[in-house]
Amino acid sequence: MPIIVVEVMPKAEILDPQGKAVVGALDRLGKSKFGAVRIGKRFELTVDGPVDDALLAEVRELAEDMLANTVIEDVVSVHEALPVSVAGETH
Amino acid sequence: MPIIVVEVMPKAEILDPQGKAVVGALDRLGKSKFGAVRIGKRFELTVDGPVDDALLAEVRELAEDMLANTVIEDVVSVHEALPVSVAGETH
Amino acid sequence: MRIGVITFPGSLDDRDAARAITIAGAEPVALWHGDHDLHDVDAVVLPGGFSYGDYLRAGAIASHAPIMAEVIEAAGRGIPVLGICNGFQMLAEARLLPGAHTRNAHQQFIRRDQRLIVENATTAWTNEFAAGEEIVIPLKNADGRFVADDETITRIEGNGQVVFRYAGLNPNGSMNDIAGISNERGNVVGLMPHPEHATEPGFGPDMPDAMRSGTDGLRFFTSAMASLIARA
Amino acid sequence: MTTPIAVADTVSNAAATPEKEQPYAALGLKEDEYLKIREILGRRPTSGELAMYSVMWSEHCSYKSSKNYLRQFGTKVSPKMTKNLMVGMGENAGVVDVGEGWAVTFKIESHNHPSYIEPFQGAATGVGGIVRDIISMGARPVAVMDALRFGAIDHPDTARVVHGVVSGISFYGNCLGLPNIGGETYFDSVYQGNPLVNALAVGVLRHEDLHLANARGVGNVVVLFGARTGGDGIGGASILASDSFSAGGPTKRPAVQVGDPFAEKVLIECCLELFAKKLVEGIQDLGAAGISCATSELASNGDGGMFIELERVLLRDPNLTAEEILMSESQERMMAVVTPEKLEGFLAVTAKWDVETSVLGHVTDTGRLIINWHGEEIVNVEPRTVAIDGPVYDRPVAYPGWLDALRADTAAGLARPTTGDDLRAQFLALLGSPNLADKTWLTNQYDKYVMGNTALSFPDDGGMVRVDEESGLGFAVATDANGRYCQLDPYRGAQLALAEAFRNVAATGATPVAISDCLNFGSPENPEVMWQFGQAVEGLADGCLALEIPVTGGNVSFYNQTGDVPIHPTPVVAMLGVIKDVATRIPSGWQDEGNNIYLLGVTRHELDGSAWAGTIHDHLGGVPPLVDFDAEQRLAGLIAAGGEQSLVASAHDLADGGLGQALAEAVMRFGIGARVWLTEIMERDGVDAATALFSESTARMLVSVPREDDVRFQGLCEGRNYPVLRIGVTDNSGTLEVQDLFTVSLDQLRGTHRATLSDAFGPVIGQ
Ligand SMILES: Nc1ncnc2c1ncn2[C@@H]1O[C@H](COP(=O)(O)OP(=O)(O)O)[C@@H](O)[C@H]1O
Ligand SMILES: [Mg+2]
Repeated sequence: MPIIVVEVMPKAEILDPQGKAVVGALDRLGKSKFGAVRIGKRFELTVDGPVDDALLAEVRELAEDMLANTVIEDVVSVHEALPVSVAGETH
Repeated sequence: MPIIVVEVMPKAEILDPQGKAVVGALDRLGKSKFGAVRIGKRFELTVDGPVDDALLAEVRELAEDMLANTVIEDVVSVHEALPVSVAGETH
Repeated sequence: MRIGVITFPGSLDDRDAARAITIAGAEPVALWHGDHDLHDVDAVVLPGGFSYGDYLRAGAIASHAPIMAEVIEAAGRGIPVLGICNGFQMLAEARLLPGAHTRNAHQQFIRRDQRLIVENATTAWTNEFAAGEEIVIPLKNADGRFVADDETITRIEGNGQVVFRYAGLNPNGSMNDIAGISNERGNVVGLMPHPEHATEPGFGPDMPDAMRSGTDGLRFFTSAMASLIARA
Repeated sequence: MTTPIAVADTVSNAAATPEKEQPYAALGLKEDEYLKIREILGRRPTSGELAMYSVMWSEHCSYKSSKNYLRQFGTKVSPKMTKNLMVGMGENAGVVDVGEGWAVTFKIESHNHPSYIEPFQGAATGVGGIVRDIISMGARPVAVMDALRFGAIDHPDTARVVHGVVSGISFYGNCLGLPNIGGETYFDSVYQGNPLVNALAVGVLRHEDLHLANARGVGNVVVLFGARTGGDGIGGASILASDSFSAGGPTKRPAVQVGDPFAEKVLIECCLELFAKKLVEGIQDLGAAGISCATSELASNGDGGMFIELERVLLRDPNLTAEEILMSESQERMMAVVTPEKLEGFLAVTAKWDVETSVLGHVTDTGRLIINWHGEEIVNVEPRTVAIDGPVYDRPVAYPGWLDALRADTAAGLARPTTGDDLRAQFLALLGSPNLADKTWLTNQYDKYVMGNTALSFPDDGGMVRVDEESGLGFAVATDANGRYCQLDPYRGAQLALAEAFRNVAATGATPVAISDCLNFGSPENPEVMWQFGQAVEGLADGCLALEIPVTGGNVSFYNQTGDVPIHPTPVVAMLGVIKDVATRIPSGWQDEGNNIYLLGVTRHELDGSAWAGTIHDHLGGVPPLVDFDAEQRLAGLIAAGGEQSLVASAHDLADGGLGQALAEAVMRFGIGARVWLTEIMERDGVDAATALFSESTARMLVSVPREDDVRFQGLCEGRNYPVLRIGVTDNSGTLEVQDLFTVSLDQLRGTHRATLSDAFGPVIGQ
């Protein structure tokens, strides 16, 4: 069944304590090349029908409405998942 | 500065109560077309150098090692972020 | 007898663990996450709390702390190591114990006086209990749900590595009602409930006979002391 | 992108361009306030100065509408009230000497408005803010509490707010490692669009560890440490920024702040190590108005001058303008004054805890607070004019036109039940009503164990914490307020809150010694609200004088209203008590069967404004119960003595819901049943059964006494001349039997009590 992916990230100007903690941990591991880390959410919604523009628009609305807290988060992407074999690759 | 995105999802066989709660909420909204929802994490790592295969491999290792706990999670993707204008689109 | 308690940034129950060790009759030794030094302690406690806010995953960042290398080495030598709550999560993240922890099934932080069955009374931290004994230990966590793959579950059940099971109610959805486990050797034990909060009358869990009177947690520490004497 | 550096508004620029229009109104300043600023400075303010004055002269920071009233807390005092007060009102939190070289500091503060916009983060940062006040006194925070008011339990928006607020408090407090030891939770539609989230924190310190917020010692350095400064809570600054920040427009300003309890936990440990090593001269937390507040207050309370280089502030968002940095309310930051020779030691400690630190400037004797931005002077003010000598208003006051009619509409005409069945039904309706229902759904999410010193917490009447592990010395705290009573009579309502908090603390066996208060009201620009406020403050001040208990500090929250409709006046009183040895603490429920049950105090016809009138008849009107501080004091003394001599096995105060509710709670606490009779109450006090069960007369408590201590207990009551009646016996029946009227099983009591919140908000794990 097709999967729609919704990506939500904390707003840029909002403190992201999680990302901060990870940057600190990376620093301690000697990986200070990573200057900033932000941690958001990735939703996978399984749908039983075909994915078309109307459905994507509906999901985006849902995402703004319910999946994300738009006071502090942005919905950065709503798209159909690529077939697993591609998505799993590192490039 | 370039951003590397790491996507982590709970393993399929692990119960995802948060995802289940979202399905329940969707059902109550009359959106029962979504059969399953899983919630994972999306990391954005800002790097100051160029992104090449070696760096992506290093990040994948880091992801398996620390960003994800591979007992319960899979690293589903490690890739350079698309330019904002594209990533932000709904399709 | 000297039992170390490691403080990580975000450790909360470190002083409580030290107090419990004192009440049990041993000497608590404060250890610091950033050191590569266990100060020759005879046993180690990883206390509860929210190390690094548990922002990545509970215990994940702390499991990479410098002192964890020493803990892993010492555990290999067989010294008793106890991980309480966040400490249990760190031991799992550090792969000293199998499995992992996820968000509680009901998704809330929960604090309650929890009944437990002692399943294995032979480990370094449980030898003063009787197998099958029921005890009451306060529980408080948000990410306490123990999970592992089928093969791991079968293995730890078969080896007697399940040390505690929730009784009466599984408060977080842990697989097989598992509240605490040990490594194969039995010197490393981790559990979600907090034995250090059941060591002083008046400040422990409510018991049927009197308010706040539970002290079942004391025997965790006296067990470690007994096992150290037996080893010596 | 061009930086704002080049275009910052400097002092010399301000002097040269007196006519430049400034957006003072958009920053919340009135014209006369703006003109006052110009007069103080002898020129127009720079945009940085305007930023500082506008936030510091806001209602929230300047107390401009309330100051004239709050003075009473300082004038209506007796010598006894100040004797043990080490630090009184005006500092970050009051400090009370509790003996044995120990002191306790505590304060309650509101975070109402942010908690409506973003309940989780609003409530979380509310806890964070009050805890920093406690740290800044030199104390180790040891407990938190939360006094909450939500809209109607069945309103569609209430669950959102409740879930967010409770998980925010739970998240922040638990992660900080502070036990939550109590609070209150009420539901009323008057709070629908304006919930109240009042957070309280308590800290303990040795006398010699007391620290104050002042910048003394010329040449001492001023250090900012903790979280980086971001664009949090600076909505107004965008207006300033937009005229000084040309390229690219202002950055986006978040409406809410995100709390980082881990950062605060580390900050606590870091501060305590700094204190222990004596590396700090003065210290101030950064709360509302951020750096504007910290610099101006530290300077005003010290030698009067300070020099700051603002570009040294470590930023989370490099695009912030100077004005935004001055106004930012980013959480988890502190400012300290350090002698130069101790700076190295200071930095070593902050480095150990991974706490980012920057030296911003130093203390001067110029009498001016001077702030530079990349070498240019952007602020040059006398700090007092910002921090202390802000505007003060005598707002118009008007007796509410509706009040006489409301007070005339008493509960006397409401139908009262007479049969056992009707009494039983109403008793159960009250037990399951949202305000009297079990709050385990919330309190289950709070850690009460951490630190290992919690002697009492929910569901007992007050929270109690051990201070000294050797001697058992401890403190107790309870918070109370009844908005319904305050609506009927704000003077008496405030006194009722005081009396109830006093009684709740006394019920634990502790001796009440001091209060902090959080005064939640509607708009001060509404003369009726201002009248309510004046009445409440007067009532509180008079009550404190009568009890000889000082007000150590608190917080005023105005503008709590939905549209034009103000909330009920809600002055929350937090009472601190002291107990010599927490081992003698008294629980609120019956612990053993075969004990005698006594009712202390008299029951009057006092159903106006009661939970009974509200729940059964949806009625609010009349005159609230009498307050008798003398009786409250005698009752408290009696319980303290009874506790010390171990005569009372339990004590539970009577308040909302009256005797019926107290009986139910005493049974449910440990599952011990009871048989009670109302006949003697009815006879002695001349009341009917419904009044005996549901009246909310004050100065009453329900106690249980082991049989063998009966004679001594009665002697104690007689000796103190306190009205007492034996009204029942505890048993193992598993029921509450009110003789000749009704019987309810423990299961039904618990079922009714527990169902309400779980039906509304989700299951309670383990029930
Ligand atoms: N929001 C809350 N946080 C912590 N404890 C709470 C909260 N609400 C209620 N409680 C606790 O539940 C118990 C019952 O509350 P309440 O009926 O208001 O007490 P009382 O009538 O004695 O003032 C008390 O122990 C109180 O501290
Ligand atoms: Mg009470």
